[in-house]
Amino acid sequence: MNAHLPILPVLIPVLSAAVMVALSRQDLVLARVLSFIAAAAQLVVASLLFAAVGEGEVLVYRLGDWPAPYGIALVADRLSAAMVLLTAALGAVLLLHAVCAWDRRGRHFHPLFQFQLMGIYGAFLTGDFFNLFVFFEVMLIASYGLMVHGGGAARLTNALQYMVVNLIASSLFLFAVALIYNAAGTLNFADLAQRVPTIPSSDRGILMAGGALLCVVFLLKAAVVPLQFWLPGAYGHAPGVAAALFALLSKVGAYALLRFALVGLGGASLAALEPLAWLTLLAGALGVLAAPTLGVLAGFASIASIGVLFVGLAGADAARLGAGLYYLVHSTLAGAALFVLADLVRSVRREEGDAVLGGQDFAGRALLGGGFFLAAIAAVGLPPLSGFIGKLALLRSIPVEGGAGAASWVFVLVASFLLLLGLSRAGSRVFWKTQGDGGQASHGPAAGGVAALALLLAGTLVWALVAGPALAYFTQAAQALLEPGAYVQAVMGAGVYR
Amino acid sequence: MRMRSRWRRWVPHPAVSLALTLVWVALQNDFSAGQWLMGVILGVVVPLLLRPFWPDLPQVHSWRTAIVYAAIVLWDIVKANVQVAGWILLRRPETLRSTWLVVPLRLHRPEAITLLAGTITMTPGTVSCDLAADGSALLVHCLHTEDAAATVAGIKSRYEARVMKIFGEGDA
Amino acid sequence: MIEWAALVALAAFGVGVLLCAWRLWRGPDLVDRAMALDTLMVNVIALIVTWGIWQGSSVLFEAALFFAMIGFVSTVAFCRYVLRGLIIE
Amino acid sequence: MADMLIAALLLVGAFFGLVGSWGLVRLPQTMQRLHAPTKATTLGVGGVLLASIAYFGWVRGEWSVHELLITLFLFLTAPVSALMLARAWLHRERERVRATLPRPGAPGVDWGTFQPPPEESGSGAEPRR
Amino acid sequence: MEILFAVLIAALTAAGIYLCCLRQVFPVVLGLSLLSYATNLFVFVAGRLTVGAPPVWAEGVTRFADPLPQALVLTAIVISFGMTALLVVLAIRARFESGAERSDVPAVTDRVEVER
Amino acid sequence: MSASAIVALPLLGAILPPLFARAGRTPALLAALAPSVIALVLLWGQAAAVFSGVSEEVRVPWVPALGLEWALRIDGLGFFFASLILAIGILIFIYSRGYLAGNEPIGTFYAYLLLFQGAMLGVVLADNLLLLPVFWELTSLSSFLLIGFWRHLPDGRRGARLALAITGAGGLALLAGLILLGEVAGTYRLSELAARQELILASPLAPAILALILLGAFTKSAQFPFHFWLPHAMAAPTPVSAYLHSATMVKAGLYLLARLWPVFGQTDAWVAWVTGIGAATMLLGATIALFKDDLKALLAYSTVSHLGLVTMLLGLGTPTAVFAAMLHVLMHATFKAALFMNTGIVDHETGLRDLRRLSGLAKVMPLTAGLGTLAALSMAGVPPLNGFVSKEAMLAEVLAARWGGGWPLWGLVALAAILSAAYAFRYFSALFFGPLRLPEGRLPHDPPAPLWGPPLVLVVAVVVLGLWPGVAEPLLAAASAAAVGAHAPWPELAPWHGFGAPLVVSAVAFVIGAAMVWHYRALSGRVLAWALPFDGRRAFFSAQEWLVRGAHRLIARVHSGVLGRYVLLLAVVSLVALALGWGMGEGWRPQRAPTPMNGLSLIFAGVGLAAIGLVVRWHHERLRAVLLTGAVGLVVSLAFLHASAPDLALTQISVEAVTTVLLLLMLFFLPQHDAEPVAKPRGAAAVSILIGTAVGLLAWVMMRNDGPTLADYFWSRSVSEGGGSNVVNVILVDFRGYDTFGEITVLGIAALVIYALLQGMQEGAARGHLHAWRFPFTLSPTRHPLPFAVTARVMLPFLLMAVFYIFFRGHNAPGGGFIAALLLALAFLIQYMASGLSWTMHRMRLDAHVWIGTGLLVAGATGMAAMGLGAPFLRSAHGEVHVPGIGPVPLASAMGFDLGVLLTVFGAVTLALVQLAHLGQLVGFPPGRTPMDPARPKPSEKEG
Ligand code: NA
Ligand code: NA
Repeated sequence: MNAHLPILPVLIPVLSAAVMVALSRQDLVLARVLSFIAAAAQLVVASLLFAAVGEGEVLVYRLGDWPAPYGIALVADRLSAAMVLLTAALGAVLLLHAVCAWDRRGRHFHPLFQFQLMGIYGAFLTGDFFNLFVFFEVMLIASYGLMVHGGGAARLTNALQYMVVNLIASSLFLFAVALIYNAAGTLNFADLAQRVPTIPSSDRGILMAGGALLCVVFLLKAAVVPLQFWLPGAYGHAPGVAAALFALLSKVGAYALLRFALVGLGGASLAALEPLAWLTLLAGALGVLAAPTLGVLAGFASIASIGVLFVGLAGADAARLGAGLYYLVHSTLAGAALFVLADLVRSVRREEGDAVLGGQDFAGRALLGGGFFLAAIAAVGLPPLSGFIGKLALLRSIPVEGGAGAASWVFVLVASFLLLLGLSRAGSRVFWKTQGDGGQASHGPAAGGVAALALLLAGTLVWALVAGPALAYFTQAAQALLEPGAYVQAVMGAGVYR
Repeated sequence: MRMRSRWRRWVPHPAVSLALTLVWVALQNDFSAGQWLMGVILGVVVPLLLRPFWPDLPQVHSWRTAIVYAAIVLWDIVKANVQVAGWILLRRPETLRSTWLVVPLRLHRPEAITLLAGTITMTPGTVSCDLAADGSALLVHCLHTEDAAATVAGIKSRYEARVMKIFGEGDA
Repeated sequence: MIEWAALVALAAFGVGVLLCAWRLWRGPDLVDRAMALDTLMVNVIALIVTWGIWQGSSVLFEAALFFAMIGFVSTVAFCRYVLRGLIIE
Repeated sequence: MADMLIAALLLVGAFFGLVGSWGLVRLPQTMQRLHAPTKATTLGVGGVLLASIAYFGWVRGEWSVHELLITLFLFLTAPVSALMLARAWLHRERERVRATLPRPGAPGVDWGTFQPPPEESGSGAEPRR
Repeated sequence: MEILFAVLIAALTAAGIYLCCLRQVFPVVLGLSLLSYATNLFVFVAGRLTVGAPPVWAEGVTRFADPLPQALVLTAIVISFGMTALLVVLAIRARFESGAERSDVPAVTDRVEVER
Repeated sequence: MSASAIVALPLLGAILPPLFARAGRTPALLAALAPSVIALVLLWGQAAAVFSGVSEEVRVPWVPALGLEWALRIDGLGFFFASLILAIGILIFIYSRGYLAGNEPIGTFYAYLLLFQGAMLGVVLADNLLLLPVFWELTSLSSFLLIGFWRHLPDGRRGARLALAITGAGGLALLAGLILLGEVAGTYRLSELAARQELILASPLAPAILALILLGAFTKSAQFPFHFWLPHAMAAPTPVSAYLHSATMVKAGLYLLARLWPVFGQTDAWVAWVTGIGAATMLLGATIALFKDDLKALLAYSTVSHLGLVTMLLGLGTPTAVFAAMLHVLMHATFKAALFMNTGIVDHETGLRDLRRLSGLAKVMPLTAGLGTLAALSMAGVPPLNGFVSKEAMLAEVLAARWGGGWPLWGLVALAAILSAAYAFRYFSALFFGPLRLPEGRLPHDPPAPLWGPPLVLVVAVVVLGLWPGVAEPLLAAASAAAVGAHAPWPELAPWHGFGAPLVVSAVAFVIGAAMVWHYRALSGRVLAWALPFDGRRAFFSAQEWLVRGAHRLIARVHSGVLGRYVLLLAVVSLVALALGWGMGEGWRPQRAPTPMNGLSLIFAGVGLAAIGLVVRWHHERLRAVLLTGAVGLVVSLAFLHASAPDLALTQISVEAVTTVLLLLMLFFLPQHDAEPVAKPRGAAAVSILIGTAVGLLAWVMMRNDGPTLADYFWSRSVSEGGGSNVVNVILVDFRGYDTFGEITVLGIAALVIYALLQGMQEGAARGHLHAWRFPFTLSPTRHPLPFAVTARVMLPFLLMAVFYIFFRGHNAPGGGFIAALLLALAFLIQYMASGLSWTMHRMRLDAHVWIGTGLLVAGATGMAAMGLGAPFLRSAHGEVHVPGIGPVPLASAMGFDLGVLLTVFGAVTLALVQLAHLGQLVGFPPGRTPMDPARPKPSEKEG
């Protein structure tokens, strides 16, 4: 069983979804039961996987027993195991919200949810970049399904745009894969890392054209300026539970970029991305000020968090990269919390929905207001939640001497201030500027959603409390990214079965 | 009698099963026992699987006529091809006397009508274009004819009569 | 001799393809275009088979079979669309 | 001898294929052009397929008859394609053509393109299954 | 031959991107189809061009096309087919939800009707 | 350890009052008091040690890598502030019990106050440069909640946001400053900073660090020019104003200045900025306070002024000035908290706080008047009250200061003293004395004990500290010593120092102040005009409005929702990336010989290019465009066929057919032409051509490039280890079967989403639009032409045979599960088209969902079978099974996988197409009854 740990996160959701599809097209209860069982199993497996790589082992799983680079290898190291665990946890938490609010509003919610998780796990675990493409597609197509769940004109039209943009991006992904295969003759990250130094300079143009294009694709998924345009509309109108899960989706882009650039291209630094990270921060923060609804606001807050994340990833040292990765986990939880919150507000306010406007009082206002307060604290990066630690770690790791460092400081801090302005403005409008006594008349937020929100926020608190070991863990993970020797050796050398 | 009915239950249309078996072996280009066996199995299974898709499949009443019919059609195809090629290549298009013909049908089985319409189309110079709403006549477009009535008569005698015989529709 | 004949045949069907393409371009009617595409498919089938003879390889046989089938589906679907709008009703 | 036969079949196929395509270009009316595909289909492809069977059988010693399957499909499908194309054309041109067409014969009966089948006429809404 | 493939890929890409820029959904769907042809050909030619040597193993054959890009393209074709089908249906649904077939949406700062 | 408890008790105790509030207001009060009282007891348990100079420390590692630790330290300074925070907190809690109305959520209120208290204790006890900002921000956040507690008041909401914005911004600056400070100092322990003063000051970053930290301190302590948030924070309930905005939170900045005094306190920059800003704030606050009629505004500006005063003292750079500062912090806390509570009573009883509409209240509320008057006199610095003691000390320090040459600063201070006396006099004289003026219908009287008790306690302190200031001496000495890092000869604290310059100034101030109040009416109009031109709040909110509007405009442009722009942007970025990437190589030359071209390829390329061009030209003629796209697909599949990829050709052409069907189905639901006149976007054309050219060039380069490939491995092991000679298929189902597994999952998901999307159209807006919609063209009345239906029936079994054929041979020749599935789907599609939806659907045995689910399970199970045998997922096995009578039959486990592929793909394609067709039934296409028309052909009567 333990030997199969790296494949199980992919197999559990897909097989449970297949059973749901085959057996329970109309039976929601069965689907829910299966979904919860699957979520629990994923949590267990992800925890085991996490435990298995705790000492820095790199688990390599050779599918079909073919050696890399000929077959596809799954690789679980510190980073991917942590991402898998994060996904499993987020999925399980959001399932609570889903069963109370969403899974009845359309067909096939649960299979799509499981497929979505499958795609994300697959993307985190694969060591092969064409396979990464395949799992990106699994992830994306499931996301289209979840995005349109429940219907509605704005949701549908925005989803359509999201889909078109992503289809073009998928084409670009394939262009890039082709170029890299043509120049390097491999599809495997580790193998590529080995081969890059041997590629003649005349052929580097082909390789790097592919590499750069692949980076564009990952930056688009991650919603880094100038490729952030798709996110607020798509996520802002998506069902809350889907949007909350999508908080993780954009991180997959960042993850893939790291894996590809740092491991695949053999230590290419992402320093060139620092200015883009600044602009992303600014765009997200300004968007939060301009957002007409809490959903869109959550989308822009996600963009801002991507900016912070990339300020971290742009570093070429383990401390900074580690800080970025720590922040990645935080921003996933915080982003998900904001999306769930926007969804809950939408569900209880009759007239105004989640518009950033005052209006009739509504049931659960105090509860949701408190939730928003905490989620905003998390998003801005104020204590005592983990955003603060993340930002602290990041700033500490960036030497302020020299233009870029200082600029990063300024952008991070100014963007935090703008976020503070925007979020306090929105929160005071929605939760304070109310009138009448509609609170008694309307129904309150669903318990599952509130539970999910509470768990996510508690997650950010816990993440802050365990920041010491967490940061150490991610610093080691970052170190492994920067010196991928062990990774390459594990993948290319003798593995579990060969 | 009992044996026969049981046999017929599993292989309601031996001709179809045989055709499928032959197609299988032909596709494989392998005339080994295994492939024949496989072909027979598929030849039995596939029609059973697809039984709902072809209710009241007609039996061929006269195999002899069918073979003769096939030969005639093949010959007509060759003959007419040459003729039509001549028209296309040698005549000025304006001089072609294209007309619509009505071929009243004595057939009533869908399969028979289809076979006749297909024959008309496959023999160059004529194309079956439509069927009357009640199935009583075929609309045929003729690329060039001097005598429309004769052409219709030719179709009826040369093809329709034989098709009727093949499907046992003489008394319809 | 076979090779020579095959070459002639390839050329003939190639020209056939061009003629069909011309009709596809000119129309004038939609039906003309559909018909042109259908005929083009037929030419392509002939080309594939001839090419197989020329190359001495039967690996392309399935392709010819598929073109035969698929040309039919497209043509029929197209006509159904013109006649009934909804091609599966 | 075999070579000559094969070559001849190829040339015959090529000739009729080309004539069919040429007809498509040269004939002035859509309905006239509809005759072209059948030509290319029957003798054009037919000739080539026979040549192929003969070639692989005689020249290369791999007797194969699977080409016949292509012929089978073409012969099955071509008439339907032609019929549907013709109906599509009749339907599109109905304003102009309908009056000039000969009628099927029985009074009150028209071609299927223009008139619903007897089962359907009269009943506006049909019961769902 | 390489030139022909390159020109075809170029034309497909250009036409695909151009159609994706238009303001209605149908041309975008066509554009994406063309773009996916371009993509498939592009991935395919990453394995170089080989004429008359399909990658089907037989005794003594040494010249063969690179099978890997072919396998990748197969996967890509299937995926893009699934995507196209979904896009088509999504476009239909969006057209009937919103009452219009447009590829644009209101700017994200505009407030639209709440979708619960 | 008790340090942790002192901080944690209020923070954790914050959950108690909301719980106890259900039992009543007094239980809530007790629940709030308990943590504070215990914390105070614990704190004073340390008193002896602290006064003797020993500090208690707690250190628990939190994030060692960052230097962040849970480090608390009780030294004199912390002890002093913590005492203030807890003691005044307790009084405020009691007072709030009386102040808040019965229907207000007092539990929540106490919870916020306790959170604040804990955070504030954290600020003053933290011994870590990074822990301090944690608590610092928490005070801002709890302050935000408390200011906005009356959320129905627009002023409350805006005041809260204003305060949060200003103090939050300062907090960020402070955070930056403290991080850098720790970095430069090499330690994040506050207690170790003094020892590293030289190191810190030598750093080039020192000025920046100082500036950032001062920014934090000045914003928090409402120093000019950030003072304006404080008066607007007065929208909070009065206990909040008394506690946060006069006695404690605003003093966090002062605390910080005192804390960092040993490091920066004697630098020139510090002296200049801190003293200067402090003095300016002092004067400005006092001036404005004098002209405020709202009691709370008056007190707020007076607080600004007094905070300025303390700041100025901390800036003077002498230890004794620090002592004076601490002294004033204490004194100010007592009299100002008392005054706020007093105002609260007046507000509570009269419903007003306006000096113009109230007077003579002493007649009806004598106790209140007495307390208020005493506290105000102390604020004015009248002996023998405690305000006099600290004012004396302050004047003495200023006189001794080196900055400003002594006298100029002295002049400023004297002016402030005059103004301060004036507004203090005005407070009590205008409010309590003179003729009784009241709002209609109110009968105010002295309040119940919870409201007057706490101010009484404070006023007693005012008097006691005024008469016997020496009792505070140990506390202040300890605080000052901790602040300056050494014991200095502290000034003697006495109620009376004899006659001297300070006393003269005081006396003069009283006289002039009294005169100003006397002639207030003449004064106010004129001075008001020049003193208050600047409305900070309005400026802030208009700046924010401007920012929001700018952001709105920018975001609306960037996120315009126009797909075309997004696509072009993506294309341009890709072009740039390609160019940059290509630029990293050098000197590429063609390495492979070109493949010869033949006429046929030229012809097809020409046809393909023409078709592409025509699709672009005719995209608005949609049906035509579909047809031409089909032609393009044909050419592409021929290209595959020609370049030795028969599998691809088969796949492409069958996908092509299904796609055509799909597009035609789509066209049924969409207009046949583009709705608007087609504008030719030139920019799009240019960019498209550019990216097309780039991609084409790269394709050409790839084809002419030599490089490593994996092909040989696959070729050599396909048969021996994969068990199949069609290498492409073996890759698909074996070498890279996992990709295929993902791929069929994609297809399955697509079908599920399509199903969900189409099912969802039967409700909501879509249903309405759908019902209103009609296919715009006349239809031919016959549904299923007989010859087509019959032909379809004939074809079906043969197609099925072909499916089996393609499926079984796939491993060794072109074919396989996917292609077979498409063929199967096409076979039934023909049936659907020929005989209709319902007829055919009722003859399909299984729902398409079952196919999809089963297919995935079959594929997965085949892969997992290996896992049961201890091999990884998808490990294949192959071999020959000897069947008697038939001979060896080659079998590969991958075939099971391929079967899964077949089932899934067939299910997905059928589900998608059939559901789409099903939709047609919603738009006036009821299902036909017959599978062929005519169902019963009639022989011709004429002939028959
Ligand atoms: Na004919
Ligand atoms: Na090379």
